[in-house]
Amino acid sequence: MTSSGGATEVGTIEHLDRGPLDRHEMARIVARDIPAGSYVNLGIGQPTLVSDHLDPDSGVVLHTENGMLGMGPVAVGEEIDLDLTNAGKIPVTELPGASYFHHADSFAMMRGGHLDVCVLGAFQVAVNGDLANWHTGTPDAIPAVGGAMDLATGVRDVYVMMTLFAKDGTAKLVTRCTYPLTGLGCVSRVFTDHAVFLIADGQVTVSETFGISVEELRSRLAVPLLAR
Amino acid sequence: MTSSGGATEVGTIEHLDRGPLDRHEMARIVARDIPAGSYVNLGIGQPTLVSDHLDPDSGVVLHTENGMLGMGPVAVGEEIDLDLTNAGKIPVTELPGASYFHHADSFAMMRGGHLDVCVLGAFQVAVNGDLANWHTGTPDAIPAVGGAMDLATGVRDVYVMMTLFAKDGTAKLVTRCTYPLTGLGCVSRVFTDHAVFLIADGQVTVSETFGISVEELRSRLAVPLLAR
Amino acid sequence: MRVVADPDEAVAGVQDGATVLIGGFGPAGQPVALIDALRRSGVSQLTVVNNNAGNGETGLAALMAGGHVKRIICSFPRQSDSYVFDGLYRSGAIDLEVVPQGNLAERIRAGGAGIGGFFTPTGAGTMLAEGKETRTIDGRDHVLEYAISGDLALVKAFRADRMGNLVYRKTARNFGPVMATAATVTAVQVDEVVEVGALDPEVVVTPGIYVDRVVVVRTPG
Amino acid sequence: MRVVADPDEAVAGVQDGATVLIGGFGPAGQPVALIDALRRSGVSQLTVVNNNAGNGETGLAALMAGGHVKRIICSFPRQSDSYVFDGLYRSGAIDLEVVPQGNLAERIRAGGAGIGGFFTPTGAGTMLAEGKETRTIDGRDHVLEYAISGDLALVKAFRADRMGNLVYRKTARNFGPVMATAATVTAVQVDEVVEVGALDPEVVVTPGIYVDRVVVVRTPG
Repeated sequence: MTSSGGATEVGTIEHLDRGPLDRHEMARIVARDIPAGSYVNLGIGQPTLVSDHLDPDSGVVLHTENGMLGMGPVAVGEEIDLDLTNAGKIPVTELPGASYFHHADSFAMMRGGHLDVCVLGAFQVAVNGDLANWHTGTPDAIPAVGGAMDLATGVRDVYVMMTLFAKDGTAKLVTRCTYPLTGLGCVSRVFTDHAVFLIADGQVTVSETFGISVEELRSRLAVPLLAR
Repeated sequence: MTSSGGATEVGTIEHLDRGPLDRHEMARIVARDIPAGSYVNLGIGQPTLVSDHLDPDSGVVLHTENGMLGMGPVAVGEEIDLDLTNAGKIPVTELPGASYFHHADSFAMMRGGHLDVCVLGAFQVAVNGDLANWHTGTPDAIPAVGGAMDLATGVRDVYVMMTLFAKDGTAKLVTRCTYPLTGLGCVSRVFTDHAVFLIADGQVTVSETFGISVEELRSRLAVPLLAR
Repeated sequence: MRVVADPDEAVAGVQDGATVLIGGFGPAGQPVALIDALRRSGVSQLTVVNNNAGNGETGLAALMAGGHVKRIICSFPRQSDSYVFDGLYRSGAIDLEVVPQGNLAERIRAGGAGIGGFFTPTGAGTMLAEGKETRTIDGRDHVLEYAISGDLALVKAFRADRMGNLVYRKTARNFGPVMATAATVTAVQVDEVVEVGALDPEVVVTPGIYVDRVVVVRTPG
Repeated sequence: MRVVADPDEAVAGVQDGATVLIGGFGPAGQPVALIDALRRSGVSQLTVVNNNAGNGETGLAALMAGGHVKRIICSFPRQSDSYVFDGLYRSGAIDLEVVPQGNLAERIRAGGAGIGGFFTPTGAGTMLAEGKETRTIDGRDHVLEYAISGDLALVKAFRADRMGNLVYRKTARNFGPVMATAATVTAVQVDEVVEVGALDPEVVVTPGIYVDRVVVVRTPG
């Protein structure tokens, strides 16, 4: 590990030999960090890849906000049933022990803090845990929020999975979100292609890097980074 | 019919040959006035007698607030199942087309205005439709409201079934309730041993009398009575 | 409750300016035949409550394209194929109220349950709470949201009995059970109608008290 | 979710001063074995949320008689055989909060659903609204009621699978499904536990996510 100052920073793992991660590798890292037995919601888009990397014996149960616990893998061939889809409207399957419920009950489950973990994409995450992932803020954009605010607000641990830098090179881990917020102070962990960040008490700790050192990360981000 | 003044009061039926009614006769009159196809809640106590007089072909469906639609008659002998009771905690039966639901859903059904009629007992009913049926107002009484306020507030037509006079001879149809209220302006029809009263727009109309004339009723009640 | 002959009869009587709750989340639970009948009715100035704002050129998109809708309340209008809505919205021909999905479901539930409004943490501190009353309860910021009720609800269920009791299939359940409770008239399209007594009382999801009209529309395939 | 060996293990860890949600409406759905275990645990200063305030000298009445309860939130404490409560209440040994039954159920639902509070018409203008915030919404008076959550919920269900999914029997369902959602720890007594996959996903009433501990208590007879 790298130390930038006098503080003892034991425990940050720098994988200088691999990285940046592709989205499948990121999904694997996210899956690894989800505690066994958790009830988990995977946001639409990249986060759905996480399900491919969950250990079937981990007892993780997937929730889909359109009204189901115990969601199985994406349906293929004969399995496809248009009455059984995930939040991305993609046909999925049902695992033993599943249950169905209506939308108000499903969002009550989310809002009430019963889900352990959700994994969401993001435009920006701030050091205070603020999340921006629903609106680019451009004046002519059509606002569309779906269940993003419900997940950000209701789920106990909000994980974000995103590239660390936008296509134009700007960092998505920021001091303060400039895009419209989805939820305030909600994000606890950020999985990126370059590093995994833990957010707590307004501070960001790097727990793991991929193909980059903590020192170099510090040089590329405006956000103060602790190592551990 | 009796006319007490210049106003035309066509339609009030005076049954001078029968009455006052006993509680079974009152229950029969209440049952007669429940529109076919109604969803109905019968309060605990005397109102449960109404079910004995409902025409099975009327399509009336009984609701019990502990979580059921399609309640059948009181259970006897082998039918008794302690998991199937009415709001008075008496074992009842299930009719074809019944459904079960939890308490929050059951009271949502009531509060949301989906029940057509409920029949409640009362201590007092006022000319403005105010109902007092849950608390005698004595300082040392233990307050116990149950579902009375939910029924009074939520059900579209609140029928009251009561004796017109208390044991001490005081009238229970009053200008203004002196007992603590259950619901405000909610009662639309009052079935008593002496008469049936319709309440609307702050006025009481006698629709039917039993063993007493409208004229005599007027002499015994402080409430202005219209005939029709 | 009446079993009616066709979808047109199921939506009969809806007035211009009505608020219509339309179930479905993507294709699952979308009452397509009822939406088409609503369009054929020629009604105008509708406020539509749906999770989305139409896809392609059928169903809700066709209803909007036909000029029947003046306002939509939804959580997620922008989709890859929501171009009909996109055009109408950008031209100012249709108003949009965006509501977080859970607040939308809860507002409809409140409409059916006689709850006037509720304090929800979802959306607090975001631009979707702008102009709304907020309150800190137990140290947490909440936004006051009001109930939504409809004049008409269009719901797709799997099976109804002749008293209107409904069961749904899998995630097609979605908004149906709450929307059925929150409208003056609830019209339901089902795959089949069964006799009274054929549904287990323990598994009824929508009791018949909430259902006014049922029409059988066989799902292809 | 754990299937535990006995009711004592199901209630283990409850702290003095805890709020305990107890299901049941009369005998139907009353988790007698769990209530008895709670009493045996010796815990004190409990706030109990139940529809009633005990009957005879068993179950909740015994819990109160044993001095474990300092406060009860219920809708209907006064019954023909509620003499244990009556005596404790009149002597000032127990506090009482009376809530209209539907507001009670809705407050518990709100606790489970993350709703901070809600405006309900029930009780508006009555003495049960005294001191509470009121508001006119759509021309109707409403009272603001706040959510109720518990540290522990005691629920009786009919059958559980090994993931904690529950089904109930008839009107014994009553408060169980909402109380299960509203407590930090939900303990459930069931007639039997079945394997995962033995319950139809369409008919699960309480998903296993809400259930922490299950114990089999065979109903006599």
